Amino acid sequence: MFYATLEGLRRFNIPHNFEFISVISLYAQLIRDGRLKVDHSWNKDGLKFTCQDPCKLVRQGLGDKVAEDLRFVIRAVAGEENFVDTWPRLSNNYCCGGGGGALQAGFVENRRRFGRLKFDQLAATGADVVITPCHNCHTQILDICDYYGGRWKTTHLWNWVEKALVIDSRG
Amino acid sequence: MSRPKGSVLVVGGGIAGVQAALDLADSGFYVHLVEKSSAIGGTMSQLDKTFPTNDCSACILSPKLVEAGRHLNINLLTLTDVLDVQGGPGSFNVRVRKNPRYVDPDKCIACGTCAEKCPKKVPSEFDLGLGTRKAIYLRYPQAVPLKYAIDPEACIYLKKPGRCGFCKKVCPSGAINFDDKPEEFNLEVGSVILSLGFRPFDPSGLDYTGYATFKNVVTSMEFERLLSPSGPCMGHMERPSDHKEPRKIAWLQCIGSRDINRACHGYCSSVCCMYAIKQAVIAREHSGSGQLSSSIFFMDMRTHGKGFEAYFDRAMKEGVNFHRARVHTILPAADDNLLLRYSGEDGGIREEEFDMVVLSVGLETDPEVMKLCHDLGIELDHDNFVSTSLFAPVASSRPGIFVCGALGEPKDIPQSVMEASAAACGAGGILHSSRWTETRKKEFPPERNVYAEPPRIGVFVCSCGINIASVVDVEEVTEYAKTLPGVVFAQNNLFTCSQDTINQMSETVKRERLNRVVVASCTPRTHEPLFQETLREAGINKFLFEMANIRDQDSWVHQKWPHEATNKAKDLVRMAVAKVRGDEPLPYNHVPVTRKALVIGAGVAGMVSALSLADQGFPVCLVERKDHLGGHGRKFYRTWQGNPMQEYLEELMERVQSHPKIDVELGTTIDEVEGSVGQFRTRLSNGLEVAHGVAIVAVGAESFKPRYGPWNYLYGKNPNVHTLLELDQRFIADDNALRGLHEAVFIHCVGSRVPERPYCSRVCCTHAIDQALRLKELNPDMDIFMLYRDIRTYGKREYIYQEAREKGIVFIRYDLDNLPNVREKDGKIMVEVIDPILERQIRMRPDLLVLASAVRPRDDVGELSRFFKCAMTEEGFLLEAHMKLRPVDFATDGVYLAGLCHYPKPVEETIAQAQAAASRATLVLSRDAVLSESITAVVNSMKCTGCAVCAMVCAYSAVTFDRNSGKAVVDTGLCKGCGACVAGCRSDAITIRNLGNEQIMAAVEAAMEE
Amino acid sequence: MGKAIVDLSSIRATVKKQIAKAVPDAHIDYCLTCGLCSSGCPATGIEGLDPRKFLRMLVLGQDEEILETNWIYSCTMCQRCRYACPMGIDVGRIVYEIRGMRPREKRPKNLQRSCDLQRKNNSTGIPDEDFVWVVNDVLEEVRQNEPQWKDLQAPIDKKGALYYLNQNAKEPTVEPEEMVPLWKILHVAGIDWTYSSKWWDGANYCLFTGDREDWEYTVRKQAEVVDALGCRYYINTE
Amino acid sequence: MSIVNQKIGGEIQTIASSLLESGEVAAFLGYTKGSLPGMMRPYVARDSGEAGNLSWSSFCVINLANYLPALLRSVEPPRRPNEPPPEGQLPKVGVVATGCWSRNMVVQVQENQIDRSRVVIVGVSSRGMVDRRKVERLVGNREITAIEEEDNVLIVRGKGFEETINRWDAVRDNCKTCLHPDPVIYDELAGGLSGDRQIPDRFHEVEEIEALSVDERWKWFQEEISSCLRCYACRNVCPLCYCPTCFVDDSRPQWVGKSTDEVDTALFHILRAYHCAGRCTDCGSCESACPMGIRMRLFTKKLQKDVIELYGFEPGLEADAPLPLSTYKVDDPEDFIITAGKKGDQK
Amino acid sequence: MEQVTNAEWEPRIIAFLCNWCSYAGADLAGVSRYQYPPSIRIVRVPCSGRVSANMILDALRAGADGVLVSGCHPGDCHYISGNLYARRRFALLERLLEFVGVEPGRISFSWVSASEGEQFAKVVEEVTERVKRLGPARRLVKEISSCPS
Repeated sequence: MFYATLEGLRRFNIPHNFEFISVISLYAQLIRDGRLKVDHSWNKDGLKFTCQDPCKLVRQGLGDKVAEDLRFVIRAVAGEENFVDTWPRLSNNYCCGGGGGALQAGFVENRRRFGRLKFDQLAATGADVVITPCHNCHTQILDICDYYGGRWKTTHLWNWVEKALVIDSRG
Repeated sequence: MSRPKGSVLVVGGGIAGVQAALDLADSGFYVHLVEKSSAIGGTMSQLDKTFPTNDCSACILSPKLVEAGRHLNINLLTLTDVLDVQGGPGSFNVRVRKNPRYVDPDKCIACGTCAEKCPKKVPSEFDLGLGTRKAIYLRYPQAVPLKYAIDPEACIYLKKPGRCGFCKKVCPSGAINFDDKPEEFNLEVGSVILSLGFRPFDPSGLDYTGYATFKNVVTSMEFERLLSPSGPCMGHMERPSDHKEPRKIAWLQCIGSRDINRACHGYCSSVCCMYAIKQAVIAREHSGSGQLSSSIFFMDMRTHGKGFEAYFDRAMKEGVNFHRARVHTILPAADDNLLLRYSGEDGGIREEEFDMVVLSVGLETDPEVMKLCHDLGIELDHDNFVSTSLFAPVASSRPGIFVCGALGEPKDIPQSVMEASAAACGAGGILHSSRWTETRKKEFPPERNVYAEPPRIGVFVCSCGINIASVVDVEEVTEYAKTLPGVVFAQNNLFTCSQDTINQMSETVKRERLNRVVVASCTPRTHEPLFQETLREAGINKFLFEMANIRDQDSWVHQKWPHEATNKAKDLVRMAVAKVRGDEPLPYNHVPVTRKALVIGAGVAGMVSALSLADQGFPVCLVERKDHLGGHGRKFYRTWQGNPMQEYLEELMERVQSHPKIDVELGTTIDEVEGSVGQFRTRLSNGLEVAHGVAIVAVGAESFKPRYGPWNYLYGKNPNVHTLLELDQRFIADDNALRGLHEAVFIHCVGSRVPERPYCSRVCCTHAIDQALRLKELNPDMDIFMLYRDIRTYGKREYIYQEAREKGIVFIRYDLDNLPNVREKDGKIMVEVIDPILERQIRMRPDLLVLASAVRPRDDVGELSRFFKCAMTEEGFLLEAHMKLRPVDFATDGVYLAGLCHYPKPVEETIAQAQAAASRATLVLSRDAVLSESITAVVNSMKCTGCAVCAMVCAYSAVTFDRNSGKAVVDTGLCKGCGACVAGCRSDAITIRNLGNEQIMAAVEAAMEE
Repeated sequence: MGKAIVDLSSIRATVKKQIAKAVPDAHIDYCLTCGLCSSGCPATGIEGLDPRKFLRMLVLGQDEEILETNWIYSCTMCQRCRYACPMGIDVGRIVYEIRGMRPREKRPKNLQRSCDLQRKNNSTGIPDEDFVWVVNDVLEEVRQNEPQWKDLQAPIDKKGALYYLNQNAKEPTVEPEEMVPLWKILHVAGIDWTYSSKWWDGANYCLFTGDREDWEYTVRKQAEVVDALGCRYYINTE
Repeated sequence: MSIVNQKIGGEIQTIASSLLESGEVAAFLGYTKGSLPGMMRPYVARDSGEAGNLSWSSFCVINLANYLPALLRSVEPPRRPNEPPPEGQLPKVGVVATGCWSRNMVVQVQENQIDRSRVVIVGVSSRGMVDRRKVERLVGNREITAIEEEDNVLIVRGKGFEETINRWDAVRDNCKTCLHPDPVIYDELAGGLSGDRQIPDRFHEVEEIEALSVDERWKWFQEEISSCLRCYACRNVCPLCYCPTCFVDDSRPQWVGKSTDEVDTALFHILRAYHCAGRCTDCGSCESACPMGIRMRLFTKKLQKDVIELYGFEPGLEADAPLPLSTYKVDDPEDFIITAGKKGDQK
Repeated sequence: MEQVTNAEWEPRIIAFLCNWCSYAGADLAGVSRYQYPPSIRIVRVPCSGRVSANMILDALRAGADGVLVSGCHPGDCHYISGNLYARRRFALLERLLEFVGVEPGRISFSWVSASEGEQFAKVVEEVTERVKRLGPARRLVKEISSCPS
């Protein structure tokens, strides 16, 4: 969990010499810098994407900036017009209900009840793909999609970045 | 020290600034009124209606603005910035910069041709971007000064000279001046008043509100413009997304207030609850009977002002929904609607769809204002409001510089107006020895006696450039005027109001020996005073004058019917001539002023009023019913900011007693009052007769003691049950027993906001919480529970509510359906109440129970109100002349009120009101004589039957029934000339001078001739 | 919930006081009971509770019920309430403290187990050698099967790499092929990166048990390995 | 002879006599028999002897309140205009008052026309006064030489005929629709009280006109007043019309022409009625006094109906309720205000 | 007086406007250039409470085809309560006039505030329209003999 480390370093004042970053910001930076070339032409069928803003990464972690990076990357790899945003979004987005140990703690019924709001919100976007940058979100959203009968595909971001990669002929 | 300057700088032309300027200019000081924008009026001019009277904001404001705009002793500096202030009390040197208007105000006739032709549209800041204006614009239709201005940021010509310039081409009076330059200069003043107001909180940063994302989420200020007839949808109330009329609106309270997390504003903005209710009510009215559903989502309903609670009750009865819930999530719904998800107190989630959401945004200080205050060395508090002390509520940290209005703390209009007068009083206190030294006075030649002369009427027909002439055939009208009976002279002018025509008119009157004048031009509402003054300059009584409004009410509204408009202009001229024929010269009624004040009541309000006047050199007779000074204040321990009350009071009493200008009459009441403004004679119970020019009523109020009835709560039965003031007594006495207490319970609203006393006592929440904090100081381990209905710690008082919670004082809400149950068991108090969140019965066993009981009006106020012919509210408080704009005046001239007899209020507001009352009183006391209305009622006693209908319908008690003669009599000093008496009289026995039935009939019949 | 009378004269609100001591800026008492938190919380209604009622129970000293309710495991400590709370009250943080007050044996078993495992090395409990083996195995497979990726790298313990990459334990244990896309991306972008063979798991369940000491220990270990490798950036895969 | 009225007449005599005898009142205003059959005229008794001339019958149609202010002035010591009244109690007068007359007296007190403390009111519950025109009609407009009144019938005699008619058939319209025959204020009573009456269709006369079309109403109005002579008898008998200069006599301004021009006559009747709005007690004096039989009561009755409908007010019932045109309520009805499409208006 | 055909006939309407609200509203209509028929002749009075029944009848008598009285909205009266007394006077007068056969629409009452320029124009339009439908005034007009039509 991004936050566990970030907040841990912060709260316990743990000495370290590195900078702690999210891979999403890294993707965005690489794409912006041109070090990573992506092409969304693969998505000629117009697969619609939306995403989850992981609480621990966005609201509690790096804020709206990383959430905007996430959208930037999705738009870059799936096509500008193929991204459908949720509401609420960014730092104000709903928690999926899988975080905070809920996936491990048992109380499955409660967890799914919690996830209902997230399910309705994602379903309302009509997206075909839900990008879940966080592992907990990924598992929870897979589960509620299945449980409540959603029709989207729940995936990590890296699959789509890979799909859109433009590899120099130099290889 | 050399004599102080006799002038004052007022910075900020909102209602507070305008009020301060008018008070000062009318009491002998010259005022520079500086306003940053192109017109005065401030926020109030943007509002649609005002609470709790639902007055049209522009309607009640406009006359004040016009008055300020043409006041001989107010130098209106619009588009002007204050750069620097040097010096100190009595002598400040102020550097200002007047920014270019690019329109010569002396030439602009506000015809609007320029704006019509201007090709550049930009969002209107007055409409908060909801509508557009042109690059050359009037800030708003009733702007004062009514002069156009060019916005250099938008103007095509100013950005690229040579392009555009249409306005200059079409301006009929050649007023456009693209070469206008900023101008810097210095002003020498003796005092400075800052009335820079506030700006509405910008909720863009509060993403969860959906503002800036959803078009149909608007701020309350934006909603005011949507409601306003002069707003972007001309009062039709459309929602922004599709211009449809909303059917269901939600208001969200405390947006940017009482929020230390996202908004960083821990204070309460004081006005939002009331304006939200007002908007909810008005919106329903706009949309017709019950068509619109309005819901208000709030934390605590804060309707703590005069008439507010009744307004709230009425709104509830009329079907406005109130939800005690803050809303976190606003979701988009179909048709641009919005879905609100909120939680009931039981924790149940409810969802409701609205087609519009209004954010009740709070008030904050503009960063530019912060910078100015910083540059001026004015201390700000941590919320960036100007720091003041509760005992000197309008004094800033820099001596000689005063502050009023929302700049000091969020507040409503009456409070701002009150403070404006208080600030004027502050400035007057420094500068009184220089009164009338810098003011200008108009001198007129003696008036010609025209009684015996037959009417010789002159008619001046104005072309108003092309404003009239392009539609109305002014030549034809002029020729026609010459044919009318009594008309000996008629002339057409390009601009009748231009300085050269005015001079020429004066000459014409003398040359032609005219004794009546008609000007056919624009509206008398703006121009009558100018022409009347011209008549006086020509030695003619100013009441021998009429206007025919052939522009605003003719050429401008019948542009497509030139023939009919010309005929109508002739009719209007004929009517005016018929009316003026009957006009008689009227006296300028002067009432000599006895320059002494009577102040009734020697509590804080009365003593502050008395001292404020006495310090300005006016003798005061201070009458107190009890045999000691101090009033209610003697019972208070400290203010909510912790200032010891008794020390302040001691000092105040000492100053009053030793002041050479104050006579104190203790143990004395009023027996009889005669006379009117300037000339009161009051007989006191000790036999003394006091002649005075003004009176200030400051008789205070009482604390409600719930000895019987539903709010008893063991009061008077158990020794450990106190009212707030009784607990204060123990604090004052430093009762050590308090330190040993383990548990205290406070019950709020004891006898307030209940059917028999349906008003909020305003002070008790703050007082009770401060007492709880005091108990915590005495014993930090004491458990304290506050049983409340709504916590009403408005303004900065919110911080002590926060502090109380922080200190572990527990607040439990109750309502009238769930009253606390107080019992006694073995001499021990037991209190039970249901906590609405836990939905569980809570039991407390306090060893101290404090009742925050109501402030109630004194029973003898009625008698006093009869003496001074002033009205009372249903609750028995005294009623001011106007709830919004005349908060310390009575409808009866020369009588003012201050303190608790007006409404419950804390000491800082009492002091401000007392200073304000003193300021208003100086308007009379500073003069040898006051002018009373000339156009007044007059009784024909031959016709009068004495039925007294006239007396009953007179709102000013100017007409009374005289038992001796059996006839009605008019006190011209009180009469305002409204004519309600005339229309009520069946016998034609009472009439209004120059507005008699015969004259009106002459005009009516003239209209029907041809 | 029992509806017996709450006798405030006999309650002490010990939990509230404990939290106040541990977290001076928790400001539980600031609560205005405005309900904004509850309106925005997806856990409202679960176990008969919502954030406001939860705070109210603390304020009115319902300590037993607070320590017993499993609502604290439905609250994901997501802080959505805190985000908009006018008083900035951090219910997530308070829940964290209360989770920590529960004796270990009363905490949800699987959650506690994840943390216990993490304290040893990673949350799934697979040995570090297995992780190294899986990475190399998968890498080898890609290099062989996809000729265009024959140069793909997945360095482990590469000292002085610019970037350190953690790896959520879920992939190496149940879906190892999910590691590959990221490797490819980093490869194409020419990123100089490395895994660590120790403390490589980015997850940290000790945060969720509310156990401060466990959480601190694991983060400290992670930081140590990254610094030991001398990486300038620590990339979290989330 | 009507036993009831005779008894009342006797009691009035007794009371008046004792009031005059004791000096309690300086004069007593009542009725005495007129010279024509079925005619009564107001009468002032100045001593106990004259009290014997007082009488009571169903023909007391003119409202005595009308004479009360002048009578009060007549017993005061003479003084110049605007000279304050002398100190101390001024002489009192006695007066007979039925329900409507007493209500007028209440209004007169409210309008400062009489001083209540100077009036001893002898209350009489009215059984309804008889309309002489109705009697004439009921006997076929033959010349009447004598009318004898019994409790429930009138025996009408003329040349060659004697007819007995039902008294109630001849009672005035205003009395038939009167709800409060008992005096509202009184100091003594002659005869008993009869209590308020229930009359479901008390405004039927007005409603019948209201039901007409506007043109029909105009026609009715024109016809109704066409015979008006502008003799002002209606005004002169009205206790509400006490202006020193009536608007019809005013020349500055001249509201109404003085001729019998139709418009001026119409304006006279409209304004006269309007001046009575909220004050008229429907005593019927005006109609009874009109030589031409104009039913001008309908105009005042219409206003009476509207005042009740709009403001829930009936004059004279409560001494301290302000007259409806001298007061207001914030939420008074205002359906008549045009809104030009603004709020609530159906588009 | 010459008979004109209704098509081109423009009625003459006397409008008594209170100085503080409705007269100002009429000014604002002008400032905002709201166009309305040239039918009204405005008489400025201090307050709608100044307008008596006599004045309204006098206007009709003098030949006005319609009379409009307009004041401040209830609660807005510059003189506190003048419009509230006026409201009662007008309500009764209007009903009485209709009772005696004066056409509904001859006399009209409205509230127009100083900020309701457009509203003023609309009121004039409506009043003019109503009067036009009725045709020239005949009843209570002095100059012409009233014909029971």
